[in-house]
Amino acid sequence: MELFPILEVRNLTKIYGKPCGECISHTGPIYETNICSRCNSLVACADINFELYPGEILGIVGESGSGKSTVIKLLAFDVEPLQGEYYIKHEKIINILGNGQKNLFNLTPFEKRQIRNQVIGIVYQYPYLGLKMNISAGGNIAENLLVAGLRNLKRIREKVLELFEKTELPIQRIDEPPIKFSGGMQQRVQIAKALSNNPPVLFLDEVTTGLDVSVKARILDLIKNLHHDYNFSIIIVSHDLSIIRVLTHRTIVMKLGRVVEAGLTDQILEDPQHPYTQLLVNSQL
Amino acid sequence: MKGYNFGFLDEVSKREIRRKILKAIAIPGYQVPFSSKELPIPRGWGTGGIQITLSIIGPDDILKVIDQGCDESVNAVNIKKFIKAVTGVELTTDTTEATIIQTRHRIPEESMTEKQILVLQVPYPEALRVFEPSEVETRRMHAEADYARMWLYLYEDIVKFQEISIGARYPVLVNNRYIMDPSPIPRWDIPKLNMAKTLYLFGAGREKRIYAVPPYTDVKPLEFEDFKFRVEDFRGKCCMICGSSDTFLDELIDGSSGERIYICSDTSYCKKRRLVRSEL
Amino acid sequence: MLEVINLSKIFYIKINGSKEVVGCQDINFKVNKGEFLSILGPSGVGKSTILKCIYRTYIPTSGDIYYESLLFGKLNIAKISDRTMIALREKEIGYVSQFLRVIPRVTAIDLVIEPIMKKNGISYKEARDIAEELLFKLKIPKYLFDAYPSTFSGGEQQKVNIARGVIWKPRVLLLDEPTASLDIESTKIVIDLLMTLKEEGTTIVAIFHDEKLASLVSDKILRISGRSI
Amino acid sequence: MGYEAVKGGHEAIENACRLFVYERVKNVKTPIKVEQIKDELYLLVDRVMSEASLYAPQLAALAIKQAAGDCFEAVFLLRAYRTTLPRLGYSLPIDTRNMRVIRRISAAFKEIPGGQILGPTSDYTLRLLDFTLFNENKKTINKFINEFLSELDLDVEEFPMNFPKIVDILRNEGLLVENFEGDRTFSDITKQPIIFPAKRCEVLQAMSRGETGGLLLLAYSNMRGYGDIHPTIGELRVGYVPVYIKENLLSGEVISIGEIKVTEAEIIAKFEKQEGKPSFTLGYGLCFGHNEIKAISMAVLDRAMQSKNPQMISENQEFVLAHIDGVESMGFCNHYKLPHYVTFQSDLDRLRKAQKEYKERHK
Repeated sequence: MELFPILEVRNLTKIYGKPCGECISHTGPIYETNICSRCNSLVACADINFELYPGEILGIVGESGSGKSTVIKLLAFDVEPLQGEYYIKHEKIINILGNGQKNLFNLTPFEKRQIRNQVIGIVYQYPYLGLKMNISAGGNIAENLLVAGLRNLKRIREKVLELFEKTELPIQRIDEPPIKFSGGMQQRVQIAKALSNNPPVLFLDEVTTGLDVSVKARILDLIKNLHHDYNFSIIIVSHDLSIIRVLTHRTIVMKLGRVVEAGLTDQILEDPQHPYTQLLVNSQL
Repeated sequence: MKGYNFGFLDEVSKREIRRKILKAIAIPGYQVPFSSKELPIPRGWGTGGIQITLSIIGPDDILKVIDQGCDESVNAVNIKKFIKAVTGVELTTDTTEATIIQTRHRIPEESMTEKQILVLQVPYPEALRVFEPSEVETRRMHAEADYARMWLYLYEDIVKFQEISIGARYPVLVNNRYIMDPSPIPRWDIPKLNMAKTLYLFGAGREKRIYAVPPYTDVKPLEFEDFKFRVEDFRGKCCMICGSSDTFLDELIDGSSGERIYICSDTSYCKKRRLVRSEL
Repeated sequence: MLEVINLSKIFYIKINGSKEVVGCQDINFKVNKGEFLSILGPSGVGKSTILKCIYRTYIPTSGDIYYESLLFGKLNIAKISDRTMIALREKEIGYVSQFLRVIPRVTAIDLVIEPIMKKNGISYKEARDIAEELLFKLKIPKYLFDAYPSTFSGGEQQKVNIARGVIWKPRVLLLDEPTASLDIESTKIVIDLLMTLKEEGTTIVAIFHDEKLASLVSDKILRISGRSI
Repeated sequence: MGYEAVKGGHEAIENACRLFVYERVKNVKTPIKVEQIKDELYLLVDRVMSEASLYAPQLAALAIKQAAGDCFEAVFLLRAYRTTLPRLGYSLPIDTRNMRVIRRISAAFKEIPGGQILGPTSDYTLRLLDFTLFNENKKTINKFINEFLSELDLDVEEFPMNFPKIVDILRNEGLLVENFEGDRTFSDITKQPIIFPAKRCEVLQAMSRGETGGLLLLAYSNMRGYGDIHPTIGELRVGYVPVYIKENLLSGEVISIGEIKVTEAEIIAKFEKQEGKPSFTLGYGLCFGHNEIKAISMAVLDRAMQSKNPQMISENQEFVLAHIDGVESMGFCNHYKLPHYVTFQSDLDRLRKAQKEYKERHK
């Protein structure tokens, strides 16, 4: 039983605009706003702390504007934080950065890209954020292998086919661009791409939002099966409590850029402590 | 030419270009921005190469200018005329005699020495431009050696055509660091860049970039382990004039018979060989 | 094995003003290894609350829940970290709720396989054999194995739920009215399964509404009468 | 054997150059004087000076003559000449508040302090071909001038020396914000290449020497709907501004070296919420000579490129600046006429191989 986290986040803060220094103390659920009244900056998230354990699925819930997607964007290095620490413990990190704990936010762009490629898989809500819609689906997946330095076409092709099978994509469409695919299939291509270098950590940002109920169920099933096969750790961001309920072990509840509650998922849903969580759970049941 | 400085450009401009050349040599394959003056020759007609040549040329230099391998091509003639007028240097068509060779789209067939400099005219200095239009983005890619999309481009080509569609200006990796556009030379000339004795300078006037491959630098065409780089295939063909079967050939359609015929692209080399043959 | 001391759970509802609801109050009991404890009492008296506190779906308001863990030694469930609780759930403590709540579009057999693979790390083939045998025992028709439980009757769903709870042979099994929606024949099968599990060493805490059934299977019975507000 | 490939040739080239001259003069009875071009085709001269970024009416007129009226070619000639001139120094920034105005209008207000000055413009003419110009001569010209001037009621005393700026009024009321983030230091784009993202001074320099048609095309795309800045012309002024230089670097003594004609456009765009209260935003255009279309297009593009979230090409700084230089674009367009045998041969080789692969796969 692993009791040490694979991923740790400390004091993570992201502010859009020029912060005045008092933004954090003038925003949040207590003030019922995430916009600083003094300087108009948007406090997307502030003082976020959490851990992710090996093999664990962690949910982040909240309404739009809660900052949950910002957290994922920060962890995927898509945007830069104002401050914060970010650690991942894994042999692949040692391969890239050597021994010793390093705050991943302080790495060079080159190192960050290696980590994105080797250690982190990400699936976005909108497929166009994760895929090049006019490049073949196979090529999209191959890109990650090319970043990893694979230069053997036959092996790249084999690996792409394997990922197609794993994610239940039709192999005969491997050379078609994702723009021709259905929404559900586009998400599968994103998932296949995210898995291409066997990352120990996977981020899923609202991956089933906007999909039909039956398509959504099959994607969730796929995620669950893949989680079982690969045993990676997952962070799932969603506003949909039913997804959080069936997939995650633990859940973090965010509102206006702050964590208001964290706990076991069934506890969050059945014995919510914070008034906001109670409201959220009640309005969705 | 009366009323103009030696080498047309003023000394301050020349000094700037020489500084940029030194920087380019120090960072092989890296594109150094330079201010790029207007010349009496249009943008896109070799103004980058001309500015380099004018900045490094001295009265004792011997200049050869070729276009598509040919000393008599319109562009080559024009440029020669201009440089001669503003410097008075000696001109030659013999590759081995020249101290500076300015060229468009070819590297001469004859091997060159440490004492020579080859100046290439470059229309598109950015190898990554084929898939990324933004300069900000391509500069970032170079800075971070983020070349996956270049490889992806090759992968997609092979998937689509079972062949890489890039004919000339085939991308190369210089000194294991920068991906570089070798200018639109045929793939035939790419191996000549690797561990060459000669300094290669690349000038893009319209795009305002200078870059270099210093002597004895590692230059590798991008290739997959199981899909190797290949040069143009002239198997079974030879030059109609000199009989050469180991040079880059121009394909022509014979006016009277309509047949395909081939002749050397490097005209001065072709002439030399013909002479040697006739002497034998 | 499991000792509950002065356990109380009060829900503080903070929507539209605050409200307090008592879940359970001053609960005390002790179960030894391999014992079967039944909880009886009228509905609404907080029986489920006790199980959910032990399973940590509810955070106890006061009191202690001591448990002798194989992994961690003796600990107080009321105080442990979420992470430790997840470990206990995966390796030691099982819980069978009144209703099956799972991802739609996962087949019955895969649902049953899931917990055993999580605990034992055996292959899918091995797990499937064990699961099929169990579903046979529960008299679920074979053609339903690869169907989605959301299309099943209430009784069949409950059997799948119970199969998920017993297949991995947890050290402690918490059951919330496991036989409520079952007919007599099915109830008998389930009780047999539980008795086998108990013989193999599992400690069981179950809620029943049927006193006769409870007295038939239990070593101990905890009666809860009412609660003060 | 005996085949000789046709390749360029010195003589052919020489003849082509001479033919170009011949073509221009072969039917000429009275050659146009450079002076005439300068005076009568002054708008073309202005345009050539502006795009060549050299204020030299005489030389611009010469270039127009030499280029047989091809505007691109004339600009190119003047630019190529410009490059041989040493830069002796920089003038002080010109101040258009001191402009000797010949035309000045605002579309934003009906009445403006100082009044609308329509000045010389073809804007309000009926575009009917004037056949009398076939027979224009010194006599008809003098007649027109005398009549025109005698009918005018000129009161030089009353004519103000300078006019307040409309945008200053908006500025003072706090209706207009100019919130330029980033580097405001000066650099000379003819001395240092632009590195993107470009500084604002570089953006304005590049546009000021941009090709009028190119600027108009991009600005028009924004005006039409590929963009949403919805410009209003706050003020357009044309006139002469004095150019000063610091004569003595130590004492800082400033002298005037003459005046130049410029067109300046200030366009006011849709308001935007920038850090707090919503305000109008400004786009700025200024070019040599009288060229209103260029100044307005430049101002529209200046504003478009300040867009916080560029979506359209006219808002994309790199796109706009990389494609508006006439000398660069015409040169590159023309270079495709140069031989490309080698590259084409290389492409042929690829295509043949790919076709062969295709045939094998689709047997």
